[in-house]
Amino acid sequence: MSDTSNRELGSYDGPVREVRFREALRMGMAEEMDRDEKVFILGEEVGHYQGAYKVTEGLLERFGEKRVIDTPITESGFSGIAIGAAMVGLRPIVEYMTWNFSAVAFDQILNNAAKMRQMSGGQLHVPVVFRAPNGSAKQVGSQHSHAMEHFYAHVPGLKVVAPATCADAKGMLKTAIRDDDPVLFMESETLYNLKGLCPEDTDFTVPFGKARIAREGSDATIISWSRIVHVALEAAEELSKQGLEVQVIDLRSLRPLDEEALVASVAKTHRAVVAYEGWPYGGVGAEVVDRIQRLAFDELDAPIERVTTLDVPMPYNAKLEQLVIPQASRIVEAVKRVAYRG
Amino acid sequence: MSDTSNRELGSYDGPVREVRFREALRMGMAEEMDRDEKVFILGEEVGHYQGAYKVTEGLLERFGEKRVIDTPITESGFSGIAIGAAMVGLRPIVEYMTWNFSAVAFDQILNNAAKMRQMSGGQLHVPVVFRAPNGSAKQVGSQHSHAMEHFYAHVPGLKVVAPATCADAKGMLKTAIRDDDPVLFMESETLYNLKGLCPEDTDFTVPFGKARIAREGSDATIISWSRIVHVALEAAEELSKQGLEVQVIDLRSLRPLDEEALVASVAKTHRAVVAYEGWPYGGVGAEVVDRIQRLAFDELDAPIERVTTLDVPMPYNAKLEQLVIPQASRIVEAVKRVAYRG
Amino acid sequence: MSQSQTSHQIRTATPKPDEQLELQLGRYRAMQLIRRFEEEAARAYAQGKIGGFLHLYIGQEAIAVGTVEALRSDDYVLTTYRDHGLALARGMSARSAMAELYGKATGCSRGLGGSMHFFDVEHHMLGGYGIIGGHLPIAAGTAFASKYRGEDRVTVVFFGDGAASIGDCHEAMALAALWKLPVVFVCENNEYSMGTPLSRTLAVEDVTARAPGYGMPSDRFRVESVAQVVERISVAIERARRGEGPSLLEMRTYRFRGHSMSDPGKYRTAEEVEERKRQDPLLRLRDELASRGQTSALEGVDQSVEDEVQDALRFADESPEPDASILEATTYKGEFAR
Amino acid sequence: MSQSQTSHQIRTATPKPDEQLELQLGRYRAMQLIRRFEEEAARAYAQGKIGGFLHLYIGQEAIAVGTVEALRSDDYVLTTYRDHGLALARGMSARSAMAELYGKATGCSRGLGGSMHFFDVEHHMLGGYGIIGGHLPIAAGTAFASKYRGEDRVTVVFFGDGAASIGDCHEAMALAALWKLPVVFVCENNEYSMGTPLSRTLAVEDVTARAPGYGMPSDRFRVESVAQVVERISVAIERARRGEGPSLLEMRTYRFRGHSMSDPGKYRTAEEVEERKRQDPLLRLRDELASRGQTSALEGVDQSVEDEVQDALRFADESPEPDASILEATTYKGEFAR
Ligand SMILES: Cc1ncc(C[n+]2csc(CCOP(=O)(O)OP(=O)(O)O)c2C)c(N)n1
Ligand SMILES: Cc1ncc(C[n+]2csc(CCOP(=O)(O)OP(=O)(O)O)c2C)c(N)n1
Ligand SMILES: [Mg+2]
Ligand SMILES: [Mg+2]
Repeated sequence: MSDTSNRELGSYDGPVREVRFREALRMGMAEEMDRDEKVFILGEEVGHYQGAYKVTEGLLERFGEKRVIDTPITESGFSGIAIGAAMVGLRPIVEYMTWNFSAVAFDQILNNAAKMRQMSGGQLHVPVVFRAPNGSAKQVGSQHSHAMEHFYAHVPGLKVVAPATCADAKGMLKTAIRDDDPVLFMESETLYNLKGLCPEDTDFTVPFGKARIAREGSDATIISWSRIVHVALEAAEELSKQGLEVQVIDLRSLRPLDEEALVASVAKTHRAVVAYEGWPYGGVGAEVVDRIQRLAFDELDAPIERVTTLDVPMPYNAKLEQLVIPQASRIVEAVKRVAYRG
Repeated sequence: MSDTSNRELGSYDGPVREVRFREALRMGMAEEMDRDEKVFILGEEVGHYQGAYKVTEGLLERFGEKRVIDTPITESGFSGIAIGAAMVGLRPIVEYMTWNFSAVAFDQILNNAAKMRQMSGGQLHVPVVFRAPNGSAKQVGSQHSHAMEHFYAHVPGLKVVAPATCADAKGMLKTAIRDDDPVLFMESETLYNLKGLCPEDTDFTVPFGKARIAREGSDATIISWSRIVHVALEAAEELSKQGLEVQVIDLRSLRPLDEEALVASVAKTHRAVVAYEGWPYGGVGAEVVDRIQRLAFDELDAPIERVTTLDVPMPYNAKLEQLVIPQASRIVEAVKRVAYRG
Repeated sequence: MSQSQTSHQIRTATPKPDEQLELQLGRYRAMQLIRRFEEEAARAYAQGKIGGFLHLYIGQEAIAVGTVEALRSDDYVLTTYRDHGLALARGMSARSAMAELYGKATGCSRGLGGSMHFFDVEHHMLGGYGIIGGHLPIAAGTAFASKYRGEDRVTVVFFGDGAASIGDCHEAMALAALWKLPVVFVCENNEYSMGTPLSRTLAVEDVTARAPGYGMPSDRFRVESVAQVVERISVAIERARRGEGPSLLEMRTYRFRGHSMSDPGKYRTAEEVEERKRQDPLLRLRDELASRGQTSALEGVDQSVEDEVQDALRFADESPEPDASILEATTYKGEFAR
Repeated sequence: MSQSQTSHQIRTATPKPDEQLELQLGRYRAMQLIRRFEEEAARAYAQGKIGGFLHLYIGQEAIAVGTVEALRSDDYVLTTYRDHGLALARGMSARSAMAELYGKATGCSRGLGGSMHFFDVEHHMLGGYGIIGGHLPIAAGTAFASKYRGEDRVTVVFFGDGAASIGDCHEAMALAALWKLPVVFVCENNEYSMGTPLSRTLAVEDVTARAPGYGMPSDRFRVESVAQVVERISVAIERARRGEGPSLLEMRTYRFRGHSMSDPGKYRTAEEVEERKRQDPLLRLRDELASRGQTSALEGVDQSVEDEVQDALRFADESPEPDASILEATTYKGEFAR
């Protein structure tokens, strides 16, 4: 059993505090708001209600109505407002109640956030962060369970990140806020209560484009991000009992993608499984497969497998929902298959 | 040099007529409208203006205002209306002026068209066709040049097709109209003038999920769809001169995807290049790569390569635009690389 | 209606005293069924038998019951995720409704939809939708189909005050008005969009102020009774049925519970809630009937509702879960498209 | 403004006769520059020097020119793909504009944007947008930023009659009104959305009928002259500048050319177009100035415009194409994110 908690802090060795994931996010936002007047938050219920999932709790009281803004239900409208405000120098953080609701703002993200720098020949840029819980929650049905990174990571002009740990939640959110391009930040309702150590340093940031090794191992690689990293670690424990030591890579930054980490791992293990929430057709998972087969073709001893959400709309029924969402057991089986231990 | 025109008709041997791609589509719609009162068309400028790209020319005169309906600019609204009408038994054909504008209707397609059957536990279904030109046109800039199949093929509940020939344009559109689930039909502005032979039989349909072999060859496989099939055939000619005979697969049906055709081809050629419009990250192309590496791992003698639109928003400048869009020359190079002839 | 200036007419002739009593008892029963159904659902939720979101309609029952009374049985209705009331009023069995909440195969959506996605095609209840505003174009579409077919069916669609600002709400109304579609848009204004009061969502706290911009007639009132809802909405329904186009109604109401089960409702004072509860249309109708000597009739109704709800709970509990084989079959007809 | 009931006031004091003449000649020049620029652009398009879409503003010039006159130089303006007129009026050089149409590196958007995406940050012209309605929230956003910063900058955003039905138009107005953002929404109603007349897009052929629903003041008029546009829009601009919130203006105008270069314009009769051309604000101003003895001044202006346009054409022709190295650099700042 490897010690995963140290791995969460990387090379950071300053003071830390144990927090929950939602607090780590809040710390990240509050620190950046302290640092920079131009940073503000808008979204449904982020203020008076303290956030639908309490991520923004206390921020209205601390920063006032000017900087913590409750919006009507107008995702397209307030996304556009954030983009416009960012174009002329502010640094908005948009909270969607969940990423599902960004579907009505899809055009704003695709055609304005991602294109502004290019359309203007580089005159303008859009330092905006869109953040929200993503993927499955618990029995919220098919319209509320989308893993939206698979739509957005496709689009040049956007950056897409999906942390799995408290340290990354804070560090990557700060990086996102400081970034001069639009960043889509994917959280998870089922991670918000996760506890972990979080750097207290207000200049602690985590760079994009660098994957994190969540567990060492040389028999196979599991590539994952966000909530499923924890499921992958669970699977790794089980596999270890069965005699297979797998390396677990927490991708955390989906665009930019850390090809080098993928290649380095597969060069060592020669076998890979990509495990995440989202439908099997295309998406980030297929991209990871392509990078590996293209950049480490000669290293591969088995086809790469993917463990994904099943290819159906999410059912409400609890058992079917669990069947549809990736589970540790499915990851275990996939790893055994690529290791020819099936 | 292989005869590609016969390949376009498949096993059909009835009467044919030489038409342009846009007429083939029009024939398909008109025949289905003749056959079934429930079929109607709605979209911007489809009626009095005769269609922004003249695909619906003459249909208003023939079928009247009840069945050929000009809409205000409200893609989300009229997509929803089509979905609602389909739920209670009509069979609408929605024409977007281009697929780009479906971005404002993304939620309707994702959350209503694709989910209705499931949310209602199978009580309802949505026999609607969404069709439009897709991908690059000529110098229309970054907001008007999206290859939207990469977003939609990800979604279970939808079918996505993208024909390259006049026969398929007609045959697949008729299949789409008769299908009981939502079908997204991808055309191309730069294909509308293409001439080809088209079956006159009003019951000629082309099933989904079956790829078409557009050219025979055994040295490598090029997989493509829509407009780029023609670019791939051009590349194949050039490669033939250089001593490489490639098989060109016209995928035409993106979801459902014809895995068997992919595997069969790669089992023969052992090398594959996927060429299409759309950004490199994820999408249909990455899915094709994944299916091949997973289902034909042992057949592959080289990494699969992709020739895509470059990973940037589409520039207006003509030369840069051509640089960004997949060209025959880039396909030629990619094939030579996978054949280790680079 | 503000624009058409026609006086309110009751759809049917005024019933005789006895019939009137029967009618009122029926209305009471319909409201009471929703109330008790949801109270038990809340309890089952607390016991972990129901998961996900559960948005209760308690306090708003008169709207669904009155609307259904004013409609023909073949008319279409659609609503938001706050859909139990409309489904039950429309005739969905409590069994089928409760089984859906329990995620069972016998549920109205076979356990796939849950609380937010009640569908009952037999009763022309065309759903329960989770995306704010997204179902308004759908409703315009079912109305479009009626018109296309030359039928005189009407569609009634409900939405919350929070939905009034979203794009699809505007597009649906603009298109319905332009094409004179037989649809009635009903805003159930319960003063809050989750924790946000009207004052923070609407520049003009009157959704019907939009109607003239679309050339639609409108009506706006505080909901007091089923009878009043029947009377007021009938004008719009009959207008739509005559082919004269859509209307916009704003019914001012109140939800007695939180937005969903996870909402502690801190944004409202206890006094405010208590004050509104005193105006509860269900309570008022009960009092009225009691004062007209119907106490034992009421008790009979209460008992039969109780039996029905308990039966539904039992049924839901005992019903089987859906089988995995349902998943692909509800994604596509025929062969699966991968 | 229909709601605020204030009488129209001119922004500056009435100029003296000489100044008045200068002003009018300046207005004439600004309109004539747009007109001649676009006529030459149309010709270059026919010669294949310009590609893609080219939407001409010819006939509508008075709106951009009048609006810019009424604005402060640091105010923000945004518009649709029909953006040449606003860009030139705002001070973008004809060289930079023409070079953009030619797709050259010296163009305002370095040849990446083309006709639909004119941007000129120096002049606070924040774009040219291709998606109907999509730029209205963006404009509300720039106005939001002004308010956030406590600046008294105003944003003016233009949109077509065809955009009035789309969701983003509604959301932008609803939010701007709720938050009292300093933005002026200007509908350039040129009677057609591509080939579709108003009667087939709007149930109520008066976009300002929407304003009361948002609690916004509005104004609506047929555009006759630059002076009139200045006078009417100044009321809304000053209102926004005072922090009193947004307004909605509908300026009734006409485009003399097709929707874009590929549009033969069959949906309008030659008579209708001719009749409108007789009311051309540019022509009328020219006639007025001529009748006031300004013929030679006009000729001077015409010649200087001609020189400027010819110079722009030459400049565009001779300018280099952008290098491929620009592509990644305009996708992300710093390292490319793949
Ligand atoms: C597009 C979208 N954004 C956000 C949500 C999350 N959400 C669900 S209900 C709700 C409040 C809706 O309030 P209202 O329309 O007044 O209806 P009520 O719940 O009061 O019946 C919100 C914000 C959603 N479902 N859809
Ligand atoms: C969302 C969207 N749908 C469709 C189009 C295609 N389109 C471009 S311009 C236009 C007509 C717009 O008319 P109007 O708003 O009146 O502006 P005008 O061209 O008359 O200035 C249409 C349909 C688009 N650009 N965006
Ligand atoms: Mg409400
Ligand atoms: Mg117009």
